[in-house]
Amino acid sequence: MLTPDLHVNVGSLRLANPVIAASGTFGYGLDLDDFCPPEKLGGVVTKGLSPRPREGAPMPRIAETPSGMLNAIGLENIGVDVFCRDKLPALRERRAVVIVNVFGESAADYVRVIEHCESEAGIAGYELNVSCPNVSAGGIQFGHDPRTLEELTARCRVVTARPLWVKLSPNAPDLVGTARAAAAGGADAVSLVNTILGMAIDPLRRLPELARTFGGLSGPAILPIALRMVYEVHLALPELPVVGLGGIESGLDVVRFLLAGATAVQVGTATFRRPGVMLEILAELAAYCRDQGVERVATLTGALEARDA
Amino acid sequence: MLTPDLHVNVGSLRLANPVIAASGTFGYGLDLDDFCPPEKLGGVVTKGLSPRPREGAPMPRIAETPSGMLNAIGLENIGVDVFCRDKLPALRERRAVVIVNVFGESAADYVRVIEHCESEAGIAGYELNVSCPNVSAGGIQFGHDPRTLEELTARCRVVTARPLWVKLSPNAPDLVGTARAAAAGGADAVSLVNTILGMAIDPLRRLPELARTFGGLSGPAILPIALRMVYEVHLALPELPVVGLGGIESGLDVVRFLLAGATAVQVGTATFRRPGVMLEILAELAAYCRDQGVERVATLTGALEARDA
Amino acid sequence: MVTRSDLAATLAQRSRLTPTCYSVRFAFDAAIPTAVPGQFVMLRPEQGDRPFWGRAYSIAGTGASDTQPTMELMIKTVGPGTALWEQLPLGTRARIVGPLGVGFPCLPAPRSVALVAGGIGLPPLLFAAHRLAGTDARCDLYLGAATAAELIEPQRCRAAAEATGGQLFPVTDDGTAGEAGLVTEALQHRLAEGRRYTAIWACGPMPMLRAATQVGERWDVPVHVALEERMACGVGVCLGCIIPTSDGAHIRTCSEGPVVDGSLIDWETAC
Amino acid sequence: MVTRSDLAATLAQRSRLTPTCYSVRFAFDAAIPTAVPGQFVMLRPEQGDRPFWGRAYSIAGTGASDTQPTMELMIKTVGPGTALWEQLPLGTRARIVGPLGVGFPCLPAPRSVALVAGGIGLPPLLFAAHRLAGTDARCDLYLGAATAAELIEPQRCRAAAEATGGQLFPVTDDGTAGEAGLVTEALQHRLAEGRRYTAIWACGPMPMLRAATQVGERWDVPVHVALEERMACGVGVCLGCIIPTSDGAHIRTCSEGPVVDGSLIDWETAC
Ligand SMILES: Cc1cc2nc3c(=O)[nH]c(=O)nc-3n(C[C@H](O)[C@H](O)[C@H](O)COP(=O)(O)OP(=O)(O)OC[C@H]3O[C@@H](n4cnc5c(N)ncnc54)[C@H](O)[C@@H]3O)c2cc1C
Ligand SMILES: Cc1cc2nc3c(=O)[nH]c(=O)nc-3n(C[C@H](O)[C@H](O)[C@H](O)COP(=O)(O)OP(=O)(O)OC[C@H]3O[C@@H](n4cnc5c(N)ncnc54)[C@H](O)[C@@H]3O)c2cc1C
Ligand SMILES: Cc1cc2nc3c(=O)[nH]c(=O)nc-3n(C[C@H](O)[C@H](O)[C@H](O)COP(=O)(O)O)c2cc1C
Ligand SMILES: Cc1cc2nc3c(=O)[nH]c(=O)nc-3n(C[C@H](O)[C@H](O)[C@H](O)COP(=O)(O)O)c2cc1C
Ligand code: FES
Ligand code: FES
Repeated sequence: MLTPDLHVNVGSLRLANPVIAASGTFGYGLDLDDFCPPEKLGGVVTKGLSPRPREGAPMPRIAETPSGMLNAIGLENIGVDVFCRDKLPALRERRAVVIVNVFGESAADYVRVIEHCESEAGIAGYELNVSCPNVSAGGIQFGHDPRTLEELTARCRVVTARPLWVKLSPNAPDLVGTARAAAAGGADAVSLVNTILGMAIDPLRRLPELARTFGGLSGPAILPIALRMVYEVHLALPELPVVGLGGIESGLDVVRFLLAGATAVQVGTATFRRPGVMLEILAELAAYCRDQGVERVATLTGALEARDA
Repeated sequence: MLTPDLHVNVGSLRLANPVIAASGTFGYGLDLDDFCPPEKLGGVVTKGLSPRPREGAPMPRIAETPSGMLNAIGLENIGVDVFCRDKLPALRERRAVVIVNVFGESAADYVRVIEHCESEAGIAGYELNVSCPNVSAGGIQFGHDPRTLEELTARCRVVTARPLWVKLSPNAPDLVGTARAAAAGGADAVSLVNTILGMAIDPLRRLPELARTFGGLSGPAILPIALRMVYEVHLALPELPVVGLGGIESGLDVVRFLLAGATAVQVGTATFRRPGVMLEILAELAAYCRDQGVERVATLTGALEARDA
Repeated sequence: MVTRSDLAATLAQRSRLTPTCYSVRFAFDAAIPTAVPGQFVMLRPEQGDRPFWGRAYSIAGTGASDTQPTMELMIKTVGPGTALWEQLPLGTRARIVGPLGVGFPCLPAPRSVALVAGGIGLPPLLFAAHRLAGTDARCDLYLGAATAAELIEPQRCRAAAEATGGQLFPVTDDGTAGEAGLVTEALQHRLAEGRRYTAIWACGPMPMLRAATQVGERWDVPVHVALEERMACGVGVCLGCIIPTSDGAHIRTCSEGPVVDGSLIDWETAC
Repeated sequence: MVTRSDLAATLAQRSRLTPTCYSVRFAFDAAIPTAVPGQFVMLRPEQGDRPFWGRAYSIAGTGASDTQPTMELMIKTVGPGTALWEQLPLGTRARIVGPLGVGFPCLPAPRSVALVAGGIGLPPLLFAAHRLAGTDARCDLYLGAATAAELIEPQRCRAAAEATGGQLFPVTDDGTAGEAGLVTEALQHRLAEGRRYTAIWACGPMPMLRAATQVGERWDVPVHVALEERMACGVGVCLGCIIPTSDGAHIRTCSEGPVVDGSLIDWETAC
């Protein structure tokens, strides 16, 4: 067998392979160049960008948990201007597939980030992070109320022709409802999942381990939950491309998400433990395809067999 | 310092210590007698009992996950009659604090189990497992809709004066709403959490690992999520006693749940890896109290300090 | 009352058996309860929880080195859990829960027993041969493998069988050593030749156990088989390890088994 | 371009330093990039994910045994991650990511440098003394500990300092060895007595680093400190390890540090 064809199409976006670096775990694309050059990946999602730079949350921001971690970074970022000025040119030169992760405290914030990016070449698409509180709507998360989410998506949709992904929150009361809302608002794909709300406590100091009390759980601990959610959304909305993530750390994990219905995947926390992990994952994925006689990785999407039982 | 006072009161129920064996992980109370005699524990919750014996789900029923596991046992059990006839007498003789975990496919089923138990001495209370599909309501889980849950709780409440706990589902769209509904229906306490819906896939055979496709995730992986839920419910309903569980495997984990607001805790999956783990947990809890100068373990409930930030 | 325990032990010795199998010996910190051949343990490293569950292994033998009790296990590498003890250095600390489940009916000792081992099914049968060496039982050991290189310790097996006055019958699927064919076919041939047993004890893959049960039925010899099923707890409380029985019910492999009368199993559904 | 790597290594040697500290030496499968004193590595066992993150350790020295490159780390047991390598047997496989972060400004070598070590802050400074031994730099090593038994390898430290033409000044809080008091007070005394340095390099608890920075300011000597903060990634992408700077911004300890000019830190908030 020849080398397997790893390319996938997420809607209209063609990726050389299905492994994308997840937002907030790969810096602005070149921070881990010595371990994992971004152009070798299917794509890289930037750290979430807001209209202006943000300081982020107070320390401590991270806590370790069994097979996972909590974070409350508070969306620290350099702002979209500085990104476009200082980071994007090098990524463009490297022909990396760059997806800008966008967030804001109001719909106008989201639109502003996208509009700023629209004048730049070398951005392949946008991913809306809707897990932050919507300040204008009184702090309710954009991602929890389907109506608010559809509106937000629609407002972003009109300002760009580039691929628009919405990254869903696993904490939403109605996951499929939010996925449907994203699609109705014009999203080309949904990414799921973002982190799951959790908490850690230091029993000796009797304090929450994070300054913000709550944090988002990521890593292998959440994989079974994320996989179930990808499966549920794919089952309910088979036409909507899903980018699956949550705890992926091996080529077999990628296959699991593809079989559950994902078209592509993202790798987040695994990079913290092994900064070059995505290259290993790609090698494992290719080996799986060779061993199993899979000529085109795209054929794995949704190819889960049914249990007789 | 003398030996710390480990007793706690869950509503009107006095327990010698806060460590209870969780339903479905300790058999019918005496199965692990050689590792962990039930009378040494705060209490033991039985495997979920239905009016009649149940065969349970087809195999495979269990799958391993990072720092956790999935199960879809399908509520196999010997039925309430056989339990009362064959298991209860020995437990009674041992003076174990027995809490009967109850479930059914209709409200009448729940009531039937409780009514059967009411004629028996040696049952300290009931825990309603509301994570199973309500057949009369078209398969929706009892635990997901606050109204249905309040009704179910109220119907059980009228047939017993014994302590009545409701075990909440972490998959419910509105956790605090279900806790409030349980309280409104007359529950003396809520237990949280039951398992989180998840899924595992065998990438080589392209099959779900469980015959039933989905399963419930338990073990240390879910601890940060469970802890957050206990904290949220305690914050919203400070008068409602909470029995906390999900991934507990050490004395310090117990302290974490108590600080978050739990009055007592249950230990489930940890018993699978170390059948005597609850005795070790009790020793660790006592050591913590001695080291930290905690005279009464009950004072730890909700005693989390606020972060300045 | 059952006596099972959860004990700390140290990986003390390791040796290769075949290209896919190896043997490990653990030294315990404290005394271990007496084990019956066919009983198993749940083994996991003291550190960490990957894999999350312990793994079930039949006890291949017990002994003592210096003042410490020891236990031998034989492991075939098939996944992450079984690969572990091939990689971890000697001195690695382990937790071992056991002995667990129901073993072979050694008391009273059968007069003459056919021990039928398919591949990594050998350990409980080797243990049985050693245990029965002190009794009047004669043990023939049928040692099956796919190919010559995968036959586990034929010399040691021969010695164990001969110590009971019995014989070793090596069998390989491809005929590269001993008889060619399935191990249950070899048993069938000996019976057809007139050899007689009062018991057949078998351990190996499910289809082999079914075949052994059928041979026993044909020759009217009681068959006990040691079953395998995925296990979370090994101690009877998770209900994850069930195998269907011919009466339409099911048993927990870890508690009503792993050794059961082969005629009780619903082989159609179980295989 | 930065050269960092993620390498497999084997725990090859271990020795006790003090009742709470021990030293480990890892042998690498492949060549490791050259490290600057003050740089660190993220260390974790190859098997399992408890603890989940690697743990940060300053490089105490590099070398070679047989044909394999080696690295020494010194570890103080404070929790599960640091306890690990005290328990795991020699031969245990590890993953080591590094060398990471910014080290001490060794090039050009300072003329005379005060190396100020508080407790387990020693490793990067011992490495620095060794590295500077080939240059004109004179290194005085201020070795602080709570009590005599906790002084880490005073003989070895003395030899390292003397190899550069410098001196060892042992200091204990309780006066059971060397001078009594804080290690930064000893530095202050030497300066007051007329000893002069062109650089002060410090590693230890935050309050000690602040004190060292203040001493440097008083005597107009540039101070570099090696910071510590909880780290998930160690490579600059999680933003979990920030420390506030005096200009109201913050740095990532793992990437802009761990070694920084002490005057840049907002000590009020950081301590
Ligand atoms: C009572 C009992 C005694 C056993 N004795 C031995 C022994 O002496 N030596 C030995 O090498 N193995 C023995 N096994 C089998 C051994 O437990 C499994 O091979 C092991 O659990 C696989 O773990 P893994 O992580 O390597 O592979 P996994 O990745 O867990 O599984 C690899 C493959 O093996 C299958 N499998 C998983 N668990 C079991 C299991 N418990 N039994 C059978 N198949 C399984 C899986 O479905 C999968 O196809 C015994 C099992 C039982 C139940
Ligand atoms: C750049 C750098 C270099 C270091 N060099 C060394 C070294 O050479 N030798 C050595 O023994 N230790 C060193 N440390 C500290 C070491 O990383 C921590 O002690 C270790 O992470 C604690 O892990 P644990 O699981 O044992 O304890 P945990 O249970 O994680 O923590 C125990 C206590 O230590 C605190 N802590 C956790 N992580 C850190 C940290 N990274 N730095 C400081 N305190 C922490 C926690 O808040 C807690 O109070 C270094 C840290 C950094 C950042
Ligand atoms: C430290 C950290 C920072 C993150 N920052 C962002 C972010 O800025 N925007 C976003 O959409 N997701 C962010 N995420 C979520 C991840 O992209 C990802 O959805 C989540 O971690 C689950 O995947 P994983 O288990 O592979 O990490 C962050 C995650 C971590 C751990
Ligand atoms: C194998 C298994 C069977 C279970 N059966 C029941 C049950 O019958 N009734 C019930 O209320 N909960 C049942 N549970 C849920 C546990 O009681 C507990 O809520 C859950 O596992 C989380 O706690 P843990 O992480 O400590 O296991 C079961 C859990 C497992 C793993
Ligand atoms: S393995 Fe848990 S009941 Fe058998
Ligand atoms: S430890 Fe991750 S950015 Fe510094």
